[in-house]
Amino acid sequence: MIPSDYLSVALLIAGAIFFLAGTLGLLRFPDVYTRLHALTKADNVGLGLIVMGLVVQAESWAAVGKLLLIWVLVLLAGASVAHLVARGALQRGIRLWKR
Amino acid sequence: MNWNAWIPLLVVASSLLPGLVIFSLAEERVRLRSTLNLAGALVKLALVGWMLWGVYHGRHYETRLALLPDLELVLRAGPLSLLFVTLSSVLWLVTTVYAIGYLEGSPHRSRFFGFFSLCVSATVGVALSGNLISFLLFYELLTLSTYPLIVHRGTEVARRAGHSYLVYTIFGGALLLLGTVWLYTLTGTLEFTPQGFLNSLGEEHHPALIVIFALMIAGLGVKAALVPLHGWLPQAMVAPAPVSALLHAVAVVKAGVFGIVRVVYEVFGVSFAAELGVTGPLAWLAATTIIYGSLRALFQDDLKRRLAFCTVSQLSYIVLGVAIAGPIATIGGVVHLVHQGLMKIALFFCAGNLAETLGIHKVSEMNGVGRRMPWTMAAFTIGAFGMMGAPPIAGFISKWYLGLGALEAGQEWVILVLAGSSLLNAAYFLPILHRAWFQEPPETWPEERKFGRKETAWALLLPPVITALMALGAGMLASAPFSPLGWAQLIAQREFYQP
Amino acid sequence: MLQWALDALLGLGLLWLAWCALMSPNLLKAIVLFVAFGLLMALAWVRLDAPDIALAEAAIGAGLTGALLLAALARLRFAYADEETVGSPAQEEAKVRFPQWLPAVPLLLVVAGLGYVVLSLPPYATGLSTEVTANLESSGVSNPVTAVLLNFRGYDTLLELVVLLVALLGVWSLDGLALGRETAPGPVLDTLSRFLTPVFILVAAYLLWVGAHAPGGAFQAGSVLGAAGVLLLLAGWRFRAGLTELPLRLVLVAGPGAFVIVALVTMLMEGQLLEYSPEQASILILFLETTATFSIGATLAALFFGGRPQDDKEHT
Amino acid sequence: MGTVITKIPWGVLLILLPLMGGMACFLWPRIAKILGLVLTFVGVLSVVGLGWQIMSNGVYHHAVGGWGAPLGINLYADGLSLLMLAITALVGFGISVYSSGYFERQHSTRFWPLWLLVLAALNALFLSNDIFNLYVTLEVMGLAAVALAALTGSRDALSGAMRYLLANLLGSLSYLFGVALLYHGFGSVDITTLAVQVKGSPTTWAALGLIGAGLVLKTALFPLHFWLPPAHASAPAPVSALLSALVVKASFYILLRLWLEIFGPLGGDVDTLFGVLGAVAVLWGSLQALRQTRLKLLVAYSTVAQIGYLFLAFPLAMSAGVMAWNAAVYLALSHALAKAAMFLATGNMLRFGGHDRIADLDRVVQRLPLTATAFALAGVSIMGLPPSGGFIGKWLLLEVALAQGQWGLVVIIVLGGLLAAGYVFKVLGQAFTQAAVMHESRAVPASMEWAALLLAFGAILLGFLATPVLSLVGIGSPFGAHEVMP
Amino acid sequence: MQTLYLALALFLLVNLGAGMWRIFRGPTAADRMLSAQLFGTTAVAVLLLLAQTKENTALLDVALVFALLAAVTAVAFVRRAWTDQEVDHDSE
Amino acid sequence: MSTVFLYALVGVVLFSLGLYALIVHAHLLRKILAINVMGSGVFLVLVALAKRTGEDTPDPVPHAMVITGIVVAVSATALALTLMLKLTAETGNAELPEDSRE
Repeated sequence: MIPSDYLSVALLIAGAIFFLAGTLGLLRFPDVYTRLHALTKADNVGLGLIVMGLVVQAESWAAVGKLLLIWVLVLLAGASVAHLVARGALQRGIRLWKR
Repeated sequence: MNWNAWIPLLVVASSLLPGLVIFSLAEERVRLRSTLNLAGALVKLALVGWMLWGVYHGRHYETRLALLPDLELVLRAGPLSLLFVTLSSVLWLVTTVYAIGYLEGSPHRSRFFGFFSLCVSATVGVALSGNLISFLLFYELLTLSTYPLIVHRGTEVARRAGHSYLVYTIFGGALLLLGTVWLYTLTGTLEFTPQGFLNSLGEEHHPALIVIFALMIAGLGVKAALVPLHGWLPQAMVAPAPVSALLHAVAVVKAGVFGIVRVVYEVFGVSFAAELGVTGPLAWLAATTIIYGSLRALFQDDLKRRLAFCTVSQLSYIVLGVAIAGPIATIGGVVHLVHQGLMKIALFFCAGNLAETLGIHKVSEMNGVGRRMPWTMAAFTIGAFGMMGAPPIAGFISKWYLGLGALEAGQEWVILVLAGSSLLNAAYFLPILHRAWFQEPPETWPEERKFGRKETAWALLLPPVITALMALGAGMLASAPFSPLGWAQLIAQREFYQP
Repeated sequence: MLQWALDALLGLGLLWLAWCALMSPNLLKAIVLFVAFGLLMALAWVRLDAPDIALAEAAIGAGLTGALLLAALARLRFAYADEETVGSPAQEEAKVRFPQWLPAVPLLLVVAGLGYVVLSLPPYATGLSTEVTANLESSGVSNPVTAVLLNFRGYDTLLELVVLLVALLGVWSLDGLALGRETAPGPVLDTLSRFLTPVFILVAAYLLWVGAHAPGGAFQAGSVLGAAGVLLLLAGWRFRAGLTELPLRLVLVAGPGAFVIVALVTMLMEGQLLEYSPEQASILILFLETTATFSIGATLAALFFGGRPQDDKEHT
Repeated sequence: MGTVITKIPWGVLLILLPLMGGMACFLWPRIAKILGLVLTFVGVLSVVGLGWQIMSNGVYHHAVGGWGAPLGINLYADGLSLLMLAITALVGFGISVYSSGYFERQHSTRFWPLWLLVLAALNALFLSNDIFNLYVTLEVMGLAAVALAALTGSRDALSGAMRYLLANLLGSLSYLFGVALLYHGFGSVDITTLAVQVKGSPTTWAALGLIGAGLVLKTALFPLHFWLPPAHASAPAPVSALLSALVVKASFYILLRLWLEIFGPLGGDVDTLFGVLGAVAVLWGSLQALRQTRLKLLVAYSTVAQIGYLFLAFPLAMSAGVMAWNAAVYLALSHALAKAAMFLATGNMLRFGGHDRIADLDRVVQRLPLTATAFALAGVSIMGLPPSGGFIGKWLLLEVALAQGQWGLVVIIVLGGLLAAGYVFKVLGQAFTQAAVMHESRAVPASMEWAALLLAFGAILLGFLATPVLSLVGIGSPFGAHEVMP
Repeated sequence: MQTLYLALALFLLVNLGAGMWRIFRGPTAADRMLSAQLFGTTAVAVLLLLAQTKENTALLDVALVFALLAAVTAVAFVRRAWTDQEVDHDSE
Repeated sequence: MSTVFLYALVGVVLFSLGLYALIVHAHLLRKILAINVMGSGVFLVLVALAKRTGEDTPDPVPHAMVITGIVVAVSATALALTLMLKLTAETGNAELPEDSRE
């Protein structure tokens, strides 16, 4: 293993942990809005970290570009969908969770 | 180009093509339709005459068209076919004239005459068929073209009659088909041959052949109205009189009987059939039908129904003649094919005239009708006496040969049947004649139509008179060269005496 | 070992998802599970070294079919007089006509029989791969799947484009459908679609181009294009009426049409249907793929839209 | 002259022309009707041209893409394919003529493209020698047929079409699974190659089961016929004719072809199963037809029965070979003509009277003599009465059955004919009553009456063409060469 | 490294299985959709890892298409399939 | 057992699962889903067995077939869904009427 591999491993594992957290959040949080929050963490940060981990390994700039594009797209989709779902939920009168 | 090869086909086409044209004619084109009909009938008659002359002088007329790779549609003019062809083409002409008069002004005439022509084409085809598959083809075509004629009136009764006709004949057709195919798988040929083509088959096939014979007789027996397959015939009396005449004298029943003649003589061969032991039961069946039909006729008040049961009975004379399996009985049976046709058609024309002119449908209404319609009843009387077997009318000749044949074959019991049936014939015809000639006429007839000074329309009057005269002539001139009897003798000769 | 575990997990996941999707009493849940099933299928294709299919599955199987099903569900609810009847468990149980285990018994036998048959196949078989490799040189492309699709078995592909067209004709001949309720798009969706559409088009072009030598090709590109259309439709975009007439139809038949014309021309020049001369093969294939991409994209979007465009206009 | 005709690639044109025509009809709906009529007529000419080629040069081969099997797809036509193409062209032309009068405005613009594409798919199917290619053609044909069946958008049509679609898709998938097994077992999808390679093995049997089940479902053999009556009865008349006369035959053709080339030589008892199912289908379909009160359903159930006849050839072919297959082909051809005529005639009655309740048809049948004649002539062929194509088919079948002493089948064949007579005359009996027209009637264009009548005449004429037709079917000896036709 | 990629892919798959629970549990349609969204993202991640194991850059294209289309299904849901009726079910 | 056969078996089971669901469910949307699952099963068998070449690159012919199959499947699904919707609009019920025979 060369040094860049260590970085990559760390990033990848961190990403996986964010995914785990996202899943846990999805399972454990009490209502749609809070679950949305958890989900976007997995989307944005989890995938972001994994992409970074792979960028370190990437062999060509094209691959790097693709990886980043993928991340950006997922970010965009995630954000928009989260927005749409939240807005839809509010419009449809789904109540916020109160302790 | 050998024209002789096309004449049998032309005979069939001479009624088929006018028929197809007639279908497309408008209802009101009476003259064109009648012209077509009569022209067709005359052309046919001329062609048949040509063939008669030719065959008599040893010419050969045969049409062959491929139907299946190793089976052909064969139309051939032999003595037996010509006998039947002549009968049907002569009677078609007469019946056409009669029908034109009878149906004047009634609806759906184009349809009627179209199917009428088809029906005759099919009959001629049946007569000329040179092998079993061609026979089957025209036999089924006959079924299909008669059905519309039976239901022509369109009433509920007519529909039921048509239904019953179909049930019987389609079923019969299926049995015949089965027998035919089976035979074909055994022999690989279906060509009608004098003295049959089955002799060469080994013993092991005999049980199968007996079953095939039974299948074919059952299939043909439906149209030949053998008891117990006769149920449709009296019902079919609802059809217009020309149709009844055609059904009874020319086309349908005759096709059935003719088929039996063909099967016994030219498929199995008389001697082979006797060897198989199938002619005995057939004779008994015929005898039963003769007696049963006569007995039933005795108790019918409806004139046409009485005549219908008479037909059932008379047809079986032919079957009987065939089944006795001797040369002289054969002559009697075959000649009766013609004689019964002439007499019965006269009788039906008369019945039609009575119904059409005076509205008489029942025997009990016939008091004194002889004075109102002397010509018609004279024809009727000739027909009736002929049926009874009185000399010198045609029926006598048939019965004479049948009786002689039975004696020759050592089957004396047949004489008893013939005598009994003649007595019964007398028992149901003589009261009619007595009523017609010797009872006082009623004040008014049920439904009278006036035809000026004539007793009825020419077109209605001539056919019965002509056919009755023909019946008389066939009896009196029986020994003339072209008489039915002469042909019947020719046929019997071929069957029994030629190598 | 890890490989094995991954495959086993994928396989089991596929079965489990399929079972749940098919047996879920709630229709929406069933569809969502089915979409998830499609995603896993794409992973399975990757594991089976079939990236071309994975691409197609990702675009069509998981993406478009999901959108189609969801839109249909929405319209279904709209069509129902009584919304409560949609997929409520009580209803579902009442509708079972015979004991549910009854068909299961013969089907278990089918599974056992087919399973045995599959296992009885020899572990090594080259199929036609040697022939494909041998002729790849003269096929005009270096991606073997594209070579098979557009050259060796191009005739199948021609007919397959016709299948798409037929489906669209069928959908259009059934008249437009009520759209169901639709909320206003909102600025976010609007922006999203504006931003994503060029990306979609770029990706489609890229896939089309790359298909000659790497996974990708007309179907994948076409589906991506179709997905772009779907997104635009969802965002409330509509074409001008004039464009939905002949121009739209021209685009729809461009793929199969070009294919037929090429088939005819090649037959006249080379003697056999779709026989390309090796020099022209690659350019012909690129031409066919380009037209096919447009057609596939337009057809998929039109299928999602439902009725014939002008019909729909009359309804709203 | 002859050389020009033999040089034109008719087989390929049979596929490409209707394909282009379908697209052109879609692009320019205004010319759809004319284009459809012209192209279906050209289709007839092309089949004649192809027939000329095949008769002078022997079987037709065309390696699509120039690759040849097993890598590429081969087109192939022998006598059997030629006859199927010919009947498709003839019936197709009849349907086109009929449709030009039947469909109006909107339905017309929707009908023609789909119809031409079905025609292209049918031709492609009969010309294909590649089992995967057959799958694709089946799908084109199936989806287009479903769309056509649903064309009127009525409730019955929609539910019939839906059932049809599901059955179709299920059949296709089952077939495709079989194709997958054959490919992976023997490394090819070319029928000729497979015929050499395939050996009896679990793979083969499973493929036979899957392919057989799929095609039997598409052919609607009892007990998998459940989808047929609703779909065929609720479609527009020309579509019903198309479905019953041609589409059902297409899957039967594939089954026959694969059986002849691949599965049949391996033996097995599947043929007996087909025979039994066929027999039950004949009886069940006929009895159901007799029971119907609506004409279109009656005709549809009659199709179920007549399909049964086709399958009776399988058990008989084991020892009779050519003869039994000839019978099946003849029955298929004459059924195509007769059933198309029957459905078209039914369509006329339905249009004229506004309903198809058999009990009330008396007011309709007698007013449409040409249509009634068409129905009657078609009925003659369906019943198997002489002279008709149906008669020849049944004769050959009976001959084979009797020669082998298969009494059960003999009884079934005869009984089926009797029952057919029952349901045909149930309708025709209405033609002669004297009822007056009670309600508004709608005029039936002459083209519609004549299309039905001419197809029915065709079915009758086929009864006289057995020798040429049977010698045509022998080209390339699709049924094996052990018995040469004289 | 290969082992790590595979292990992570496996881990993410298991993670995915756990997330499935939300699809079943609901309770609202939105929840189901969200888990499908997570599903999609995870699948992208798994694909990226698999691409690395196979050293096949073409798999990145698959991931790219995934990422592109992730939005389409979700938008279809929000715009079309999401009906009002679930208001009262959202009580946990 | 190699992964080839694992996936092929999964394909077989998917096919049967779909068939089972197709039979027991009355709701048309479920029937359509079932058909799709069956299709995926067949595709899986086709592609899994294509990997038996013994080399890195699998047999491309089944891959092309499956791509064709996927397009056919999506076309059929779209048509089926539209038909289902029209039928539902007509009958108010997304199931096939029991039997339209009279």
